[in-house]
Amino acid sequence: MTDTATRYTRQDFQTDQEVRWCPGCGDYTLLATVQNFMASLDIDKEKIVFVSGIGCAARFPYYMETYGMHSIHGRAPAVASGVVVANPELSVWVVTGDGDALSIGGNHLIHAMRRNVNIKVLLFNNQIYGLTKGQYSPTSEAGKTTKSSPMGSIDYPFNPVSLALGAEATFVGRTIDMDRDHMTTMLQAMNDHHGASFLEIYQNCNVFNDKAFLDLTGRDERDHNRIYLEHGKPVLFGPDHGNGVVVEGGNARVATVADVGVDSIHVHNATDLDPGPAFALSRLSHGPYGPTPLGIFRHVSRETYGDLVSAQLVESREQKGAGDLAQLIRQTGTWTVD
Amino acid sequence: MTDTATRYTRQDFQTDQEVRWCPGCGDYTLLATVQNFMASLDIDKEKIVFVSGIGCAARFPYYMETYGMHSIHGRAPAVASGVVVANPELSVWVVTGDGDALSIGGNHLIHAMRRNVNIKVLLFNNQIYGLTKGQYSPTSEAGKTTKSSPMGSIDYPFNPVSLALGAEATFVGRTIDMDRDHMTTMLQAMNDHHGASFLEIYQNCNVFNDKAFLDLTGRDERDHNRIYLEHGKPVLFGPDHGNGVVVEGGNARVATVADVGVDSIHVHNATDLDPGPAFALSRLSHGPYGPTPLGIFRHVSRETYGDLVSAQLVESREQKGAGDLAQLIRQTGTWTVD
Amino acid sequence: MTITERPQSTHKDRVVIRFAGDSGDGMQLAGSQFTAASALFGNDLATLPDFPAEIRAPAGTLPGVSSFQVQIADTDILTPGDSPDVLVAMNPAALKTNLGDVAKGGLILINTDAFEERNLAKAGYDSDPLEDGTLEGFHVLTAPMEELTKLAVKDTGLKGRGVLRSKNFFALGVVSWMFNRPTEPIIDWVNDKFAKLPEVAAANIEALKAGYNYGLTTEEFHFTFDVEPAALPPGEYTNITGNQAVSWGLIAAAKSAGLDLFYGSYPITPASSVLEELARHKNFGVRTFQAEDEIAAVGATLGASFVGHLGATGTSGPGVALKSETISLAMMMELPMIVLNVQRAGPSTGMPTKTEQADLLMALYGRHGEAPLPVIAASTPSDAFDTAIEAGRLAVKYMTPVILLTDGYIANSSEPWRLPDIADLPDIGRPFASPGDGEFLPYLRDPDTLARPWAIPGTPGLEHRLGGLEKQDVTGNVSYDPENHERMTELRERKIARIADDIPPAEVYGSGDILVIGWGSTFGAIREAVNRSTRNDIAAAHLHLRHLNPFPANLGDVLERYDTVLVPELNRGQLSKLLQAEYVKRVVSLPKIQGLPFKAVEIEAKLRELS
Amino acid sequence: MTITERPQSTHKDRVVIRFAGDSGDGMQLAGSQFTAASALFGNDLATLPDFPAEIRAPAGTLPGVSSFQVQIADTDILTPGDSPDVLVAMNPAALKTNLGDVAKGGLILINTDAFEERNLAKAGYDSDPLEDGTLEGFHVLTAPMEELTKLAVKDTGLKGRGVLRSKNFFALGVVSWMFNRPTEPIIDWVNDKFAKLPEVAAANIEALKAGYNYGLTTEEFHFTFDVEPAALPPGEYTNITGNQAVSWGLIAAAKSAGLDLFYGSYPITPASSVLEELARHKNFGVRTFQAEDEIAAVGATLGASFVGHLGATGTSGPGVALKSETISLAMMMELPMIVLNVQRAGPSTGMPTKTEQADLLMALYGRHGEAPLPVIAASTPSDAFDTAIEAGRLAVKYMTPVILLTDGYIANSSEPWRLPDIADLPDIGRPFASPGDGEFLPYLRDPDTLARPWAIPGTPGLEHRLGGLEKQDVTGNVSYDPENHERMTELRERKIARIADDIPPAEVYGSGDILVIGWGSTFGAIREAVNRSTRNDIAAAHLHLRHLNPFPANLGDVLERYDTVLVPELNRGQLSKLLQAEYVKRVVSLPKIQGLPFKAVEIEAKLRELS
Ligand SMILES: Cc1ncc(C[n+]2csc(CCOP(=O)(O)OP(=O)(O)O)c2C)c(N)n1
Ligand SMILES: Cc1ncc(C[n+]2csc(CCOP(=O)(O)OP(=O)(O)O)c2C)c(N)n1
Ligand code: SF4
Ligand code: SF4
Ligand SMILES: [Mg+2]
Ligand SMILES: [Mg+2]
Repeated sequence: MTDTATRYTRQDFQTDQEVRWCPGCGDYTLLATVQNFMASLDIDKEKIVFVSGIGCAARFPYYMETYGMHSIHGRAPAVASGVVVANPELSVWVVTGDGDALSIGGNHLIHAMRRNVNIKVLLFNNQIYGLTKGQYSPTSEAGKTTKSSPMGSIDYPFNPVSLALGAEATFVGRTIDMDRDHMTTMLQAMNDHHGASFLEIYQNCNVFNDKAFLDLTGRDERDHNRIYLEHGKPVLFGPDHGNGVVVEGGNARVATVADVGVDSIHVHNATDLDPGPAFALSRLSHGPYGPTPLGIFRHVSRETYGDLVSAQLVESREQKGAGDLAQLIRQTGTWTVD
Repeated sequence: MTDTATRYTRQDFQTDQEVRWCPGCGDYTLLATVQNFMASLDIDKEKIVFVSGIGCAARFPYYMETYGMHSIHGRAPAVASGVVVANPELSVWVVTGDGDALSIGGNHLIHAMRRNVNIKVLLFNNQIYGLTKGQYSPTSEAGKTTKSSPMGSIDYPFNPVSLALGAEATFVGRTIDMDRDHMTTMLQAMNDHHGASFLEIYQNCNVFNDKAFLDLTGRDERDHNRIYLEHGKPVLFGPDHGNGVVVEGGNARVATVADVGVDSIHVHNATDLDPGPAFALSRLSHGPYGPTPLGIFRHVSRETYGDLVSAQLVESREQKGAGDLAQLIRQTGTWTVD
Repeated sequence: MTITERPQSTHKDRVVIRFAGDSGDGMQLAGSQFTAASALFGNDLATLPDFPAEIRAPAGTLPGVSSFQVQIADTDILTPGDSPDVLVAMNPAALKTNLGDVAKGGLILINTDAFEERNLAKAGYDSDPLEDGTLEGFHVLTAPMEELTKLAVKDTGLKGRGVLRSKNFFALGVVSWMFNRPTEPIIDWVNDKFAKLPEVAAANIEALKAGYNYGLTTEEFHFTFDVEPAALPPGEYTNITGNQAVSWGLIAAAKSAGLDLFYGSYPITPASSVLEELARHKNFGVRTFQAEDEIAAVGATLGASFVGHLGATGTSGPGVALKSETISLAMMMELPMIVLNVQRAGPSTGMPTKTEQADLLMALYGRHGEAPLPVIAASTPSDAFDTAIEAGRLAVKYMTPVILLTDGYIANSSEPWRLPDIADLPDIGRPFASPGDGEFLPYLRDPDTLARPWAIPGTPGLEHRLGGLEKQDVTGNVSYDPENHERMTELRERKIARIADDIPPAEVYGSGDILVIGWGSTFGAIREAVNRSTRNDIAAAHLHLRHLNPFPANLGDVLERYDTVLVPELNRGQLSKLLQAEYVKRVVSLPKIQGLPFKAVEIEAKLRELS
Repeated sequence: MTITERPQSTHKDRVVIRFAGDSGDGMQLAGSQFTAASALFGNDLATLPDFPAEIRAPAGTLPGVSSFQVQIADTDILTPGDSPDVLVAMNPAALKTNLGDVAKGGLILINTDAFEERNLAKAGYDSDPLEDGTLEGFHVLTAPMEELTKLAVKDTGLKGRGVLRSKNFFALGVVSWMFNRPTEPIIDWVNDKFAKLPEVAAANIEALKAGYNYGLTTEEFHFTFDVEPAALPPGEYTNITGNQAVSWGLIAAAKSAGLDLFYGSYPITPASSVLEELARHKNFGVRTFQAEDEIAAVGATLGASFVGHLGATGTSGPGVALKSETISLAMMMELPMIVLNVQRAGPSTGMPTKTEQADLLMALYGRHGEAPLPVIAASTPSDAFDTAIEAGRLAVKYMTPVILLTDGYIANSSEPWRLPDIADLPDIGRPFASPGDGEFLPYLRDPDTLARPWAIPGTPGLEHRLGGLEKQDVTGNVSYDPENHERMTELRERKIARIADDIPPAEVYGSGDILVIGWGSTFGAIREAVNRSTRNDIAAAHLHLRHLNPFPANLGDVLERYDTVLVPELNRGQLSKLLQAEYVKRVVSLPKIQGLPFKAVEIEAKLRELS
């Protein structure tokens, strides 16, 4: 789909506002990737809405020539839910940070996921509070020294993918800022998904948390550590696909293919209605350290909240006829004084 | 432990306040079970604190002759975190409802879990908002007709156990109001657990959601549907333990032992550091319908937030000596005017 | 029996009746059915339900008492009455908690079956009040209602505990007989309501009839009151509660604005029934969103406003506190939104089932930064309909969130409402922005209203971004320019202040040296007090505010004309503070903070004191 | 070169210097190091940092400009000065945004290397301001700072982009030379700070020296200013920012109360550095809890207060909005807690890095129900230390949450602070309740303060339950009794009102017909304006409020003595409203809402207008 020419170019999605992230910030790449992707779609751009909370990542809507709202900290999933429930025709994207989405906004996120509201959440996870200048976030690794944890953070971090699966999100994926092609594939899948979708994007904050993703981006490390999940395929990775993932009794572990034989390797089924196997895969890593799955963990179909709302509106009209105010105010009985 | 005589009786844990739940409410049983359990412990009762939010369940602290706080809606896990971090000597229990804990309070809950704050959360799940007189809750089954969902609820419910596992709670269990002995076992395990513990308790609201748990309480149903998880044992259930649970590649399913053979039955390991198998088990049911696991899903040890706080206080004193205010205010350099 | 006299059947212009019993006794139902029958009969009326805080407090205890008071009259009345002329007491606890309010010489109807030792003890009676002289000076009528109910329903097939549930219908039957009310409307209602439970329907109807016949046949009960239909202005009437009225008003506002209504809410007493009512009217295109909390409720509502719905979000005090950050965002983004606060007694969780007006200052000032918003309040249950429409009008016309205040009393009490002609509802619509020639300027204001354009997603060419950072004048781009911030702050302030010219001037009712200023649900009690006082030669005038921010343009001038200004409020003097701050004129505050509405007599007494 | 004259070396009693450059240029560092050196030298001083909103806005743009202003003086000064006498402009954008403020005839030091086409364009200059007469009337000094820095550091081993980072030290060197400041303290600081990066340390030191020598040797720079040490009251001084002061004040308050400090917070500009500062002092027993949001932060803090810690929670406006429901709970449970609001420009997200005082009314009224709390405000950076202790005193003594207001200006600016003798700190402790003979009564009040006992978990025999429902007087049991609610509401109100008798009376500084009343960070500007004005024969007096609720007992009397009362505020007149509401006396409001502090001259002008 991305190679068909469309009426848009990336420029059509650029605003006249100067982009104001630190030089070198991963957000620039993400913006470019999203703009390019949007241009590749055949969606009228006035039908696209970007909603964000507060944070560096959350500046995103200002740079997208679509409708947009830079709301308040943590509340973007709630606002976006209202947007799409009120107008199901819109393509609604949420851009959020690890603090925005998982700290103050954690509850709205998991509720949007369970309700399967038709919003697409891009979580820019830089494992730090960027905008407030470098305090640890709910995804910062334990022990991390930051401004607010001079002796090391004592917060055990979330695994955002596990959390989203626990909330039964119908689409859960993970990608990384440096891999534009992979991210584009994820965006395409989210675009095609009808329902809530959640994408964790490892994003480098070169000012307050530089090189947090070295295991996945370092020239020497990345090939050993990136586990690309592909639906219907055995989960293989590493140089020459020499490694694979085995899932036994709910435990996923990394194995050498030569040792276990390719038949023992777990075949990934993103469309499994049971989130159990996807969850097991999410446990392979805890943060971007060592072999870490990227790609679509889960992609299932469930009725969306918005469709159910719309269906009840229709059904109610069918049952009771279009609302008649004169009748409504008389519904509990009236009397007349002459 | 519960059969050793202690200095307390249930009466010692009863307050002079009249208990004000509806006649027949499951909360009465839970109160009695907790009071009896507390009396069985050898903890000074002044060291026990019950913290709750708002809801029928949340009235609980008024009826416990311990320290207590009936806080505000959804915030009990946050308040309790402050209580126990400030005074790690206390035994801190949170009593909360499905609305309190999972709707407005969902974020505090998952954060307390991931941080492994040493609090014990008793979630009275009656699958309804009781106190506000019967609106659907985040655990109400989809399609449920309530005051606020006259055409049926369109919210897909949480599975609280899956959610808690997604947040990596170190102790996750489930029980039911009618089974006092099982609940007492759970309470004992929570009491012994050092770290955050989470217990989902199916609780009947006979006024607004009567018989929601019939599959697990009905004379005909219960024996077929209660799956008692026991650490180190194969997961067997049903009359004559004729049924069992198989976990393959992350998928858990119910099987007839006669068909699959007892060796294929999953042996439950609550202490597995990987929450994958526990999560798989949590997917066997979605709500109290059909075969449903009860018992301890997960019980692992991880450093608690409170201990880490205390350790840093000690370490800091060791490094810098006890705080000296006169020195502190001079730390950035001074000059003298004569 | 302590009855000493037997009153004769009497013509009355107004009577206050209070049904009181255990919360399981069905007093709210008996009261509202009696109210409905009286409404259909043509009385003017006003009601005051009073619930216990618990869902179902233990039977027989004082906190478990639930009551429903109604005043019926053959003239225009304004309040549910200061003290009941008739009290129905279903058990000792109900007698205990309500007796103090009953008018001297009042009539008390008692269910003697409940007056046994255990219940007396639970109510804290050492001896039986029926015997020990407690009821001296009242007319006491008794009936073993449980026994008689059991007898009455024995052929309906209903068995067990359910049988006694019908005893409220027995009481209702007695009272219906006493006031000569037809029982047919009640019977129709029962048949409809319990269509699926025919045994229950039959039992209720038999109990009702038995009660009615008991009155008719028992010697002890050989009198009736006659309260004639009231000469209300001609028209078609219905009996309406405040929460119904506000719900329907929101639907009407959306219709009048040509918009769909989106109502985002999280259940909370006493606002929940607005969500519940609106959820039943999806055929009007109403979308209700029961959110995970109040913050999400207002957030989703704001999202819906952004895309062109009439967004409304309702809650009570604690919920408003939670919403305030998002309201501030809506204010900054200048999007229309209605924020309904059905006030309850605070602070904190307070007394959730009790009424209060103590959120006024929060409505004005409960946001960080300079964040002025229109604040309006309904004064009676039916007025909530019009006030909701006014909220919608201001929100859409001025592109602003509007705070709409009612309270627990308005929410749950009812009054006859003369139905408006739907065709006459104002047109409060305002077109969405449409693509023009040049660049779209989201903060280019209408020179009259200072409102900015409302450009909704889906409109080609008007793509724009909103947010909570300070915006540049006209373009709406983010701006940190100092002068711009000052200008925008003033513009936002002026936009709201200008509304003063777009609302009716404050009108004074009556004349006298003292002006009584009120707002919200105190309307009836103040008006009644002013009327009575004036009849008793202490002339007073009444000014009732719907608009609390901005105030009507002439309010300062009106205030100047009075030496004494009395401000009764169900708080510690919040409007008083606002008036003094605005007009630098000392007013006399009459605060009441008991979780109960004013009685007219309390205000009357204050007027006497001031005169 | 547009230099027309060459000023001579001059003695000055005060000089205002502003360092301005790109946010990546290190101006905050240069400014604060110059400040530190001047402090150690013995000047009185006051600073005003001004950050861009973005972490690092694009280089060279107007929004990317960061500045740091400091006034140094040989006398007691109160403000960072109205307009810089010296401006350091590291690039065209810095010149553009700051030039308008520079005093006529002021001196401008320019980094010519940055004045090339691209940067000029980014700053919106069509022609080069160095050439086109823009700078007429100023003294302009130029240096190719980048080139010179590169040369200076070439032997340090530092390579690449890092090299240019040292150019702020070059500028600092020039300014140090200009004001005859020793460079040793700066060198010591650099060596300490960059101990782990010796190359960076060396580069910075070389650049500093090069700048200094450039001044010394270049003909163009052949003058210096002399600002002698100030004759401050004898004592030991340190230079302190408001956020440091409030952090240390909280530690001091806890110590003075004999309690451990618990600080629950969620990062937010401009309050984050309080969390960060406190996190560094765990050896004082300080527990910092970085919560998932502001609601959890205040909730955990309340939990800590319950168990006997001094609970404090800090944030800025949006965070206070979120905390308000929990503050109301704390108020109802009558537990001590300090709520710090480092105010920033609102509403909504507003301008987070800019200062404002617009949360005063929210502090008083931003809660549902009647929820009065003490509100106090710091007036200068160092005053925040004492104000934090006062907050702790009130909280513990009266068992109440206390709102402590500072603002972004106080938070980030600094001044010399004469160190208190720690031994002299007040004892603000109050014993926890201990088991008595009878039943424990959690709401039995101290007859003097009306405070209830503080009984902490772990104490045998005092087990009790707190909550947000209305409580019965004395017992604290849940109560829905109407009179009890009224009584409790009044008791809570009176408890706070009585504090008026426990605080110093308002003191008036100076005399004159006009009284200027201020609060918070406007102290310096008002005092300066009053002084200047009085010198210019328009005598005015100054009253600065620390306590905003309740007001000092004598405030009404003081107000009566003045015909004209002027109230300058960084908001739209919030204190004015409070004064008018309370004392029914008209005051003149002087609002400023630009995200910037007052300049003394603005207040002086208003005094002239009023005289
Ligand atoms: C209610 C509220 N609390 C706190 C803040 C301050 N704040 C702004 S962004 C942010 C966290 C940013 O972290 P993240 O979401 O990870 O985004 P990033 O900047 O790293 O992209 C915080 C704490 C705020 N704006 N509003
Ligand atoms: C901020 C706030 N919002 C809403 C409410 C109203 N409220 C009280 S309890 C409750 C839900 C109760 O449900 P649950 O937690 O399941 O407890 P249950 O009553 O069923 O035991 C709600 C919505 C409140 N008290 N405070
Ligand atoms: S602080 Fe980090 S996340 Fe924010 S703009 Fe800079 S580099 Fe990017
Ligand atoms: S409403 Fe339900 S949960 Fe609440 S007390 Fe009654 S039966 Fe129990
Ligand atoms: Mg981040
Ligand atoms: Mg519930």
